[in-house]
Amino acid sequence: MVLSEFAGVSMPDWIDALLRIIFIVALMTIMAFALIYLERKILARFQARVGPTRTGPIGTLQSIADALKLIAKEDVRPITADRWAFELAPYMAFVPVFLVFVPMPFTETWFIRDLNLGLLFVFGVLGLNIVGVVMAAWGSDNKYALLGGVRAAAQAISYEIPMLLIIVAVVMVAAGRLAVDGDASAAGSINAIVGDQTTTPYILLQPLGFFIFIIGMLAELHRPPFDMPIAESEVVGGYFVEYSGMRWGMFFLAEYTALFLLVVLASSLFLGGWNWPFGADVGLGLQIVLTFVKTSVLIVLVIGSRALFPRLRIDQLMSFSWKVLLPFSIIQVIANGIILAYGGPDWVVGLVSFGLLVALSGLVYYIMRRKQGEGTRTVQTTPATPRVITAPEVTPVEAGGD
Amino acid sequence: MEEGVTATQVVFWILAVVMLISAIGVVTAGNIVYAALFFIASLAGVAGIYLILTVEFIALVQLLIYGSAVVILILFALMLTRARERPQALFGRSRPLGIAAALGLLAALIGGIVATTWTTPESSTAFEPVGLQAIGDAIFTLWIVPFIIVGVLLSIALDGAIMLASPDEDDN
Amino acid sequence: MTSRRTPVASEEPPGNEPPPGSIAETYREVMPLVDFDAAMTKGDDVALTIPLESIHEVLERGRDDARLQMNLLRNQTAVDWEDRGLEIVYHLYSIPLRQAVTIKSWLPAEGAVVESVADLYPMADWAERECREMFGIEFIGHPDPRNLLLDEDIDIHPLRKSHPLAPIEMEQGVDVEFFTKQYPPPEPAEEEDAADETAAAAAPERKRVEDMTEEEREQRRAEQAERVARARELAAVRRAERLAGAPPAGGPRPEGAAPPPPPAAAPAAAPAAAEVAPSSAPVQDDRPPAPPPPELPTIPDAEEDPEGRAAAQAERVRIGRELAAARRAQLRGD
Amino acid sequence: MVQQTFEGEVLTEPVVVEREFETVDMNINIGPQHPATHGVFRMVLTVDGEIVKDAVPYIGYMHRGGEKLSENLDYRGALGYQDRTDYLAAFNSEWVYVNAVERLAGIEVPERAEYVRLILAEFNRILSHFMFMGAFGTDVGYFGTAFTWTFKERERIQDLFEAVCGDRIMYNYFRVGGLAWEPHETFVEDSHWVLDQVEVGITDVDELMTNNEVFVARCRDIGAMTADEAIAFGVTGPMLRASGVPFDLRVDEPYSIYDRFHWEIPVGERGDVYDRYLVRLEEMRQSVTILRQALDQMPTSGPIEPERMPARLRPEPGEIYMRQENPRGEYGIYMVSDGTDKPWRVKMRSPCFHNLSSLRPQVLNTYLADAVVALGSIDIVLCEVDR
Repeated sequence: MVLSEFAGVSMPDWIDALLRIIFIVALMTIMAFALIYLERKILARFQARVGPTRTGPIGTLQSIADALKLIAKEDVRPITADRWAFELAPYMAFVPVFLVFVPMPFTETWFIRDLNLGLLFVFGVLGLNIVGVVMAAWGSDNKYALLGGVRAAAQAISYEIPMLLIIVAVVMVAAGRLAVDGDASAAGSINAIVGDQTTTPYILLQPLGFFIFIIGMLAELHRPPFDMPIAESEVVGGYFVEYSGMRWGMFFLAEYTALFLLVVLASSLFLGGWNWPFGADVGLGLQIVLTFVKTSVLIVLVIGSRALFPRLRIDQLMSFSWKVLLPFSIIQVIANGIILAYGGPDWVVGLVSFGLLVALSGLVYYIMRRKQGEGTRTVQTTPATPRVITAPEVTPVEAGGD
Repeated sequence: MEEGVTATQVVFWILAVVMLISAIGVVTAGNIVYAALFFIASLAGVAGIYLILTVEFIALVQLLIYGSAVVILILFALMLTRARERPQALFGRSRPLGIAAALGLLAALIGGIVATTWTTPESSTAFEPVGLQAIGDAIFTLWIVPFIIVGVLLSIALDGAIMLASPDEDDN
Repeated sequence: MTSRRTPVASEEPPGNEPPPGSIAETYREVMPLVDFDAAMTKGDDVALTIPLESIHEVLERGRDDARLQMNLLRNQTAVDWEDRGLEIVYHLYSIPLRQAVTIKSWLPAEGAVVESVADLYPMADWAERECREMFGIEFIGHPDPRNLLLDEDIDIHPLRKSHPLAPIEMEQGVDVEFFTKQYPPPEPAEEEDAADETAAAAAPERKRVEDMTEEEREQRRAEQAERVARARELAAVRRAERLAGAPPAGGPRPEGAAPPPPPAAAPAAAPAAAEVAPSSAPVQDDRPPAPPPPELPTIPDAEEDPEGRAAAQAERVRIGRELAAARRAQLRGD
Repeated sequence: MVQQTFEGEVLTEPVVVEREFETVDMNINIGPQHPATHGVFRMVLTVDGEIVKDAVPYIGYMHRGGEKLSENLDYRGALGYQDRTDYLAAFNSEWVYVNAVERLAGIEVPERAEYVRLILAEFNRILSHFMFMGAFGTDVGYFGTAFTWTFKERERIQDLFEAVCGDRIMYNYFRVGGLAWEPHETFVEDSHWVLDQVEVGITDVDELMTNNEVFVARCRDIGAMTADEAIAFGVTGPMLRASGVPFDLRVDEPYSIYDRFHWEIPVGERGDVYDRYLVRLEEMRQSVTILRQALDQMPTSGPIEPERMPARLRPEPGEIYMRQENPRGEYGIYMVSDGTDKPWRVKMRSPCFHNLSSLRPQVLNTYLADAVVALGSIDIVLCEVDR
């Protein structure tokens, strides 16, 4: 039996794996509860209101109250729904998201498994999430769900490709820096990438990468401005419209867990995770705090985008991915390739990437301005010239008007 | 060297059974969408087999490409055309012909397996894991030509798809 | 409802001719063949009454002619003048020339048929559909003559005067008696008018509360208290009757007709300064007692005999209408 | 007493046969119960994938026979129905009805009452446009941000209304000939304070939505209507002005004391959803300028109802088509009197009814999401559509 060591106690291999799985599930549910509460509070702040305050001291027990409500609710299944697809969908959407937790580095030594192919594993498994969504859409035999499911599938595929290409660009940069005597196979693991960011976080080397990764993440999570699949004003809740009770809770939990994990991934890939300002020699406690500070910054950004952005239409969403994000990420990969192949220094990579980012945002701004019309105000105002009405010239009347 | 059944063999047999069942499911499922879901299960099984052979890269790529992209496109197409349950295809006139062809293929496969002499690796444990760097070098140095040919092929296929999908002038 | 004198705008005294140079002249100039009967409406608009067959032509020329340019058909409706037939009304407005006109025309009461203008103004599509279901006017050439606001297979035309409110509600099973008894609807117009005018004329100048002297205010407060007490006592009497189930004072009230006016509570406008009638005497209802309510056929269940059910419903509606007409005639005293 | 049930009543729901198309077209039912319909309105869309092939609107769910009931009440009694037709701009609707009766009966409205009416009506216009901003924001996709921001401002205006007439939505404050009672003493100061808050609110909404890339992408060139098309459908109000026609009843056919103020009419260019939004936004600002001028010019004291008012109003026979500029368009009352104390015929010309009839051409061959946005941009109030 291969003894492996978990928190200082050596035990048989499979018990160790079991413990880690239990740890994943526990931490994820707690994190999801916290995120649900935080989202409602932060969203309330954006909308000039207070958010939940009744349950618990300042509403802190709100998500527990939600969970209890969901458990108490009856799991309704429409008669015409396809039994197996309808019931298995939440698990199919729920499990891959938990698997993504495995290669996530929280401190230098705290992670479930430092997989050599961490990044590829994350996206390989995350892809299965969409199967669950489509099963739910098709299973619940409801027009709105069908539309929501089709939109979700189209959106997932079209935003996964730019994200993967950007990850390739990041790994290229990491491989360049991590290559020890010609073997850069360590660059695949997320922890190694974080380890490399002691001095310069990758956001300086790949600003375009960060930008496209955040957009891809928003699309992957169906969060505004990409929440067309669950647009409440058109398809009224999209693929989980027929779910209720704990089944719906599972979709909800999966969504928030995916949000947390992808944000941790973004902060470790681009903001240096546990490593950036203080390096690796500082205590584990500070590293954990660092990770969570960066994660919460990004979470506020994601929640803010929910409050401040309307919803993109499905064809605009697709054309934005295929016509704008994809070309730019390909150019980014090629640029990285050329610079790194000819041994260019790191700041050149950063500069080129920053240039591409400026070009991208300029293009988006130009498209908006052209669409909006010449000036922002296409509405001129003509002075109100009433028809000839011989109205007495009114002097402001002081007292005793009658 | 038959010393005890190792863990990998147990996992292998489980996966093999799962794949077999889902493969049969793909063929015999009445509902087309069930067939697609069984298809996903069998592909995941293949990825599992790769994992047992400790070639994670190919396993993850298999999961990524087949598991999420290809099958989703199939489901995408199924949902849009709202394919209803049409079991006729299973019980059509050519059913016996189909069974005969399947059995013939099975016989050929078993014959091939029995005839070849498998070179048993020296140690019974798996080979040493192949690093990412090795794969990268191999693709871009040793097998660069097929890689480019495949790239060209795929882009042609992409253009063909665009031509088919784009609404031709007369109907919009 | 009570019948009334029914003069109408278009029969205005001749003095109501629109001023020279108004839009009536331009219309007569553009379409000399059509005889326009012009009149001024209250809102200083010009109302042209034209024969029925020239509606489509007048509206089309009105829209296309450079001098008129009536491009906005702002409103299209109809008015039911009972015995003198239906009047269909088009309000037009010209946005470039800032001038408005009302085109009206007379239709027979039964079997009214008009040529649809939906092809000229798409706006008329919905307006005419509503007009059709509310008044029963048939529009020839309307693209989609379905019901708009009411159900598909409903065949009553609510806005016709012949469609009285109470019997239909009674036919739908609403206990009109219960509602009318509790909240007496406004009194019938005729008898009240004379009494009111004299009262209003004779009532002393209504003084504002501020500039009343102290003892006047005191007296006003006493009157109010007295009136409130009497009203409360009356309500108690009414409740006692209803609980006991005995017919209220003044004989059983016919269903669907207006019950007698409330007891002599002073009209709100001018509290009668004269002595207040002792409240204990029962209220006198000097109106002719109404005929006893007929027993209405009960509506059998839909399953047993559907045609019996339809017949019963038709019967109830007929009785209701007949009864309303009888009561109206009685109230009018002829 | 046996309470008779409504067994006579047979509810026949218009049955839409949902044909199981062999092809991909689906019948999506944006039904009476749907967040996008702002009320009880049903639209059956035949959808091919995401493209809307056909749209069949169904109205009449809120039809209460307001016109028939008004014919059975005396002139003052039917005022209550006007609040309930356009409940987002009740003052404007009341004003039209009251003006119609005054014109028929030839009653002169005192100066101060005219000013108070105009001020309350313009406040109601701002209130109604704020409601549009909030509801439209939710349609386009703001998850409630636009809604809560605009309702913050609406609360302030509604508090002012509550102080003046005791109610927030169904005011019932105008009377034939003037007002029900004097507005409270600090009416002018409160109005000025509310106007300052409203100006801040308008700039908030402007900054949130106008230059937002996604908002522009979702609203530009959606449901575009040319000027002639709009006029042909009888569209009036902000939707018509957005198509480039400067037709505003306060200017073209001035009523009451609008000719004493100087303001500007916003006129759009392309007549699409974005222009309608811009026109309504600009209109709110113009209403603020009108209100400022009106509050300054308002006489501080004076009667609010004519001295001699007959107990029972009986205008001599005649007819009038009184129309005024409501936030949604031209709201007209065609009233025919026959000398008795009850109007012979009351026709309410509702702007939403005709604006809604122009929905179908806007929605054909667009995306499902655009159909919802186009419906939202018409700013319909179903009670007014069905009367």
